[in-house]
Amino acid sequence: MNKRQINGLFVLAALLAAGVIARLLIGRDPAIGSVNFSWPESNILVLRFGAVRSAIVGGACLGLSGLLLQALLRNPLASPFILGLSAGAGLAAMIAAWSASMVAAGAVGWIAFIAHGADGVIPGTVGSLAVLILVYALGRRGGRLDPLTLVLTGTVVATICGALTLLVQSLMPPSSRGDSWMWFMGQVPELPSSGAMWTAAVLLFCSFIASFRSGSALDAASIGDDEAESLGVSLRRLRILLFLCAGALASASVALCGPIAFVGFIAPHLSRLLLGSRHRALVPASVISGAAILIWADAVRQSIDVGAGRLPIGVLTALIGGPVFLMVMRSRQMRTGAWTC
Amino acid sequence: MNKRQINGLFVLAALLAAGVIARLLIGRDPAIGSVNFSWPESNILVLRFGAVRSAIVGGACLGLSGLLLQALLRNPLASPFILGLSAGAGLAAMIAAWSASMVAAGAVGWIAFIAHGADGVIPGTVGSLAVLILVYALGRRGGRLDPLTLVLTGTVVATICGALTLLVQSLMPPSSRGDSWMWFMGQVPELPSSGAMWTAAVLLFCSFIASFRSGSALDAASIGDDEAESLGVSLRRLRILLFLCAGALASASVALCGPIAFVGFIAPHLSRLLLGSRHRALVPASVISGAAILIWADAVRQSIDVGAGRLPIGVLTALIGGPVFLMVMRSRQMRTGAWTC
Amino acid sequence: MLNIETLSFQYGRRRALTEITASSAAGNVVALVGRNGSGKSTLLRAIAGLTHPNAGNITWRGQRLERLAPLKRALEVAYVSQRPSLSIDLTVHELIALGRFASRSRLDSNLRIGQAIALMGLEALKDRSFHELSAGEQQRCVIARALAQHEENGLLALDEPFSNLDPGETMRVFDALKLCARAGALVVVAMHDLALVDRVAQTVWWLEQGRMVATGSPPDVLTPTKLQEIFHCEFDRGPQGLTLATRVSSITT
Amino acid sequence: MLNIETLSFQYGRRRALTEITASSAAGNVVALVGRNGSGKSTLLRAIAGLTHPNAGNITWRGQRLERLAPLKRALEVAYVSQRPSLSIDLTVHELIALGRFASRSRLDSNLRIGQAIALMGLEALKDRSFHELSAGEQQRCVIARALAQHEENGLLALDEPFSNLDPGETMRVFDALKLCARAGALVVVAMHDLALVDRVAQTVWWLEQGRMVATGSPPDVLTPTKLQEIFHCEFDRGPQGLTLATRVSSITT
Amino acid sequence: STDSSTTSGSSTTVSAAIRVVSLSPGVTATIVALGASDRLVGRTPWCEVPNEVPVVGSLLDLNAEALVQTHPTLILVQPPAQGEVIGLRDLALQHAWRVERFRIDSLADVQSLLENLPTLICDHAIANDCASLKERSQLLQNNLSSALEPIPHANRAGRTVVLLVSSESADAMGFGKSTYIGDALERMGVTNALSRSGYPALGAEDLATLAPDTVVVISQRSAGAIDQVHQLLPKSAIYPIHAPELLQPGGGMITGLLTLRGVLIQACESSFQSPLEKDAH
Ligand SMILES: Nc1ncnc2c1ncn2[C@@H]1O[C@H](COP(=O)(O)OP(=O)(O)OP(=O)(O)O)[C@@H](O)[C@H]1O
Ligand SMILES: Nc1ncnc2c1ncn2[C@@H]1O[C@H](COP(=O)(O)OP(=O)(O)OP(=O)(O)O)[C@@H](O)[C@H]1O
Ligand SMILES: [Mg+2]
Ligand SMILES: [Mg+2]
Repeated sequence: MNKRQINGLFVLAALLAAGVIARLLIGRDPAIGSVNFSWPESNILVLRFGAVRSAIVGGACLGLSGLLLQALLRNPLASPFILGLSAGAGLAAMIAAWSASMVAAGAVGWIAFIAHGADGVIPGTVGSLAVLILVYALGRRGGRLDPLTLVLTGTVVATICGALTLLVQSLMPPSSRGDSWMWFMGQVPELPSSGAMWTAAVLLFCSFIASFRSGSALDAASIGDDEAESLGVSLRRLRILLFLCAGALASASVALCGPIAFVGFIAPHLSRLLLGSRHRALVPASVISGAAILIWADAVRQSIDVGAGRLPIGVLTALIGGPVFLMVMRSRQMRTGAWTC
Repeated sequence: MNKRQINGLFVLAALLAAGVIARLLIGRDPAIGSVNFSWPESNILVLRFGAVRSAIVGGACLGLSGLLLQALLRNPLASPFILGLSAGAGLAAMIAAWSASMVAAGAVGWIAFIAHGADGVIPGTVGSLAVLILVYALGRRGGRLDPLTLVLTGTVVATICGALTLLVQSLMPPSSRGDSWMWFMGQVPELPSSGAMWTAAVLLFCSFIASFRSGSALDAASIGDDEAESLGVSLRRLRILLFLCAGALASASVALCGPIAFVGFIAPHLSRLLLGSRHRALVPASVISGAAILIWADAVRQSIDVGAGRLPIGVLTALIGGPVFLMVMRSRQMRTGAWTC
Repeated sequence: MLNIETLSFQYGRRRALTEITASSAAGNVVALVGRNGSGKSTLLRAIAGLTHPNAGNITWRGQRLERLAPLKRALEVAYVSQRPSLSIDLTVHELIALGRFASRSRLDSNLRIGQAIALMGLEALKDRSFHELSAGEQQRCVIARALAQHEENGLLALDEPFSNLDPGETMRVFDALKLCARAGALVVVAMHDLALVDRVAQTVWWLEQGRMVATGSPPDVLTPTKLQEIFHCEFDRGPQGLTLATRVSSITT
Repeated sequence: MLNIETLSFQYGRRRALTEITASSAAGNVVALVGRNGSGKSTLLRAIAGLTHPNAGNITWRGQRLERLAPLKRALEVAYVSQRPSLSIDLTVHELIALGRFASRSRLDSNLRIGQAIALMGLEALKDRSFHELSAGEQQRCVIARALAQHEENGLLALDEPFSNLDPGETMRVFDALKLCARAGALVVVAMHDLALVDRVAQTVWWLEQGRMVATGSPPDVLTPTKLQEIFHCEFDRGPQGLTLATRVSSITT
Repeated sequence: STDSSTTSGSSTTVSAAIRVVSLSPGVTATIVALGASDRLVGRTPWCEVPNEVPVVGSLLDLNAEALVQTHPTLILVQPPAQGEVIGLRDLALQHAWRVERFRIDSLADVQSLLENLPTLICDHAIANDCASLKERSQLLQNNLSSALEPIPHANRAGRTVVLLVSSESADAMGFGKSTYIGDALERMGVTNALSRSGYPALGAEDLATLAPDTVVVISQRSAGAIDQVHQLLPKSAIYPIHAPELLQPGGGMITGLLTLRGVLIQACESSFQSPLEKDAH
């Protein structure tokens, strides 16, 4: 790695560390809404550590997933949810909630089984895996994953899942409709389900290794299909690997944090602006910047109260990540005059 | 135009006509939910005609806007709302609703003015125009509109607007928060505000003329910037024109129908699959197919009742447009083996 | 009449052209030669009015092309880039028809498109998709587009139009360019095949590291000694004109 | 030893190669010539093991390359396409380093990358962004990448590597290819410059409309009469080897 | 584990032992109606309470830290939703919080909520607390019953529909049979024009086809929307009411029911006064 890349990684890591410290120190008196900075008592510390873990793992999953998808789909607009995974997870969760209300009304059998998972990660995982398989089946052309076909298929499947979610939602009593919107804002749970946490951590670890090792394959894949193949890259295998990793990471992050796609869109772009476009460096950079963005967003939302309690995390990721990205993008343009994606 | 293009336009026009007839004939007994087909009484006919007008104008605006944006941004994922226009409109609508609740609480002046527009098209239009200007200002590089910068800026601004919408929402009294969600489902109003209708129709007409006349400029713009310029295309002017038309159309459609972006994503792709990629043919085709998709979605939702009355229009556009698109995409792949976007 | 006066251009901070001065009357074929990276493409884009020079100026028939509106400029100059690209799916005929973008008259356009297709021998490929052609066939299409666009007495700026062409097609293109020049056009061609330059161009402009080091007729400029100095390979000037000599053959043996 | 047996290939329903049969031992430079669209690129991709032929087969040292895993294949054959592209922002050094993708040894790789850069004279451009180079400089980079990748006794398949190169660089590349061939490689080059073919290749494979119409040494295959017949332009075979004659000069006068 | 520094400033010390966090707006409204809001120490952003009670997030985005800091003893939730907060169960076990779930969909649910809540939230350590809460609950139940008493000559209101209209362009939502409003209409003896169950979305045409005699519009502010209903249903009697409480089934909706009852009585009387108009229809 060259100097620019190492410096960039350092900056990002420092930001992440500062974010962790901030998140651990910032507290708020829920009764009067005032913010304080101090080392908390142990029972509170546990919760803050829980949130830190969720943010790091969730953000890292999102950042890496976004990077892999942008490379796979060759589209700068790709984000973890372009393939419809979060929409699928949302749909499954909604179906679970709906069946829970059916169970209460006397339904039995498998509906009850799904409903039972409602407070766990099962429906989300099942939903996003189902979508993953569907998109994989539909997104191929001539037996191979084709970027354009895949990206269009994913978008369409995502929209269809979203529509079905609305459909299921309109079957539920209106008083419980409002709540479910909250789910779509995403969370950084202070009490992460240990199942989701472990799954995500393991998937993150494996995907990180796989993508870091595929770093130069990813670079090579950018020189055109024929030449990449002739360099020794098995595009078929690379694409399937990327697809599976990106999909698994997106599913894991959905199970852990709900749908916060924006982190996954912006972390790779930010890393690219800071470190250039070699994937060996981008893989760790996206992981770190994803975690950093999410933890800073969570830290900041501890210290803001506009009168309705904590804001949804999605609001903060957008309000922090968005302007930072726009600023970096503009400043780098000024400096180099050239920016390739 | 060649034979394929003319045939394609015919097919689309026939679909549109059939959709209009279906929409005029399909009725439903709201008390029990059963469907009937018949020529309605005059007071009902007026409403159905209103919906037909809304669907045709709104769908046409969306289809054309999506086509222009896909050409401008050179990205197959572009849709009318990629530039953040609907998010801006949503934000403005939310601010209007919020100020209305402030008015109710005794506030005065400009807040009251905005609030007054809460039901109409004013805040939506203001919001989307403000975003249009902002994205234009930020989306340039070296004084020119640059596709990549523009698409990234638009996405980020859209997300920020979405976040601000949630922020404003959480400032509102709890009881009035739920309402505004209804707006985000999109509508095909049977009693369209005549202001929104006329604005949209006039903008559609002007944009259609402008883009139809820019048809070959759009083709030429696809051969690379230098060569296009040397052919006589003023890329600067073309991009500004496209940007303004696409933005105005998206705003108009938001004012008329709320946010139904999917039609604008899928209509151009469907047209491209049917007619090839020359813009002279794609401009009318996208207009017609946008209108056809929206009117069919609206017609079908008259005849479906899953227990919650009329479904939101967004559900139907996705459930009809999505599978149709996937089918056409797969069948054309089978046939020609090659599909460039 | 093309007039270049102390033209300089830089990409960011990198200087690509330094105080270029040259001129040529219409009716000529001007060959732009020089080593890779010497600035031929940059100069050609400036000549076609597609960039704004950092200093100096270029005039064609007294007009500064980069200041003309694109539609007007397109009637004066046709340009073919070194790396043609096409992001949508067009047929050969449709692509060539784009050459008439700036023209008003429909009838005249169809005529010109037909002529260009015939001149480049593309009749058989007319309705095929551009993306399904071989590289040489694509190259001929973009040249045909420029020929369709180009008005009599206009300027034709072509950046290595012969790359990827077989010898027969090279001749065909050269004949077409000569024809244009005879009809009153000024043809500026960046190219590397010195044997061809020697046979066909009336004027040679020689660029070295962004500077114009020699201008004149081929026999004056392309002397074997100078070529040896620059390209480190030997050329002979025989009855056939310029030909590549030794070194290569020394290895072959 | 490269062995091609009754190879056929079609794009969809369009036939591009028809029952090609040819073979060549290692240590040779084989020039693939023929008119535009005659199937040179298609054949080269098949030779490099990048497509699955519709009928017949190709073996290199007894192996069917298209059936090898890409990582193994990369050790046997290096390929340069006619239209290099790069969608991310890499420096010249980074691009050339990609040539060592399939190799295991780090040390050896750095050596080979350095050699390739030196061989193509890219030292000065090493740290520049690939996208900011001129076309000829880019062409040299992709050739350097293939040279870095290529193992001794391997196969080098190059599709018109000389396009966009100046005469000096052409010589440089040719020398490099000769060197590879001498060291035991088989070099297959699609090219159009018949004068160069004549001087450098040991074997010529001549394709016409997807069929192999002649194979053999340059003097046998590239006879002026045959060339006249195919390319409609006259060649002379003098003491310097093959040179382009008349017609062109007839216009020049 | 009592820490006086985190005690809500405004809450008096009526019941230091009972600290309730409600994660359901319906339950919160019921507690408020019971006059027991002083023992609420945590709520969702959607809950409306007279005194200052900190927000501890919602079922789907819980602020566990705030929840811990409120030192609750009892947590009230309302399934079904997207599923419960992951880990809430464990946290509750760990801190020995009691978690109670309430389903609130029909009128019967509301009644059982009113019956069961007092015993849950009353403080046995304080004399009479339970008794007085129960008393108030009984009062509310009586109010509820009397709000739902059959209206004399209810059939004069004709076919009635209760609508929620949020804006001009969005579809209205109707209350069908076996919803809490539908139940209420039935108890009052009014004919619900929507003979189907559930909460159907009703477009303009649906309303025009339905052509009910009496329309009650629950709308907070949208004047344009009400105009539109008038325009669609020129022959119907239309009663806009301001009763956001009605949207939240629970103990808080009784005032809303009274408002509804008021306009329905008005509808019966006005149609009684002009029988000609009705005959003409
Ligand atoms: N992707 C494709 N789809 C369909 N036909 C193709 C495709 N690519 C090439 N062809 C056709 O196959 C034939 C051989 O093409 P090929 O590119 O191999 O020619 P070539 O000899 O390399 O020509 P050139 O000298 O122009 O590079 C041509 O007729 C061409 O039109
Ligand atoms: N986009 C760019 N940004 C920065 N430098 C550039 C850019 N394009 C070209 N250059 C540099 O400017 C110089 C001239 O480039 P130019 O493309 O004009 O050369 P050329 O004579 O056309 O070469 P070739 O024969 O290889 O086509 C070269 O040194 C090149 O590296
Ligand atoms: Mg050049
Ligand atoms: Mg070729």
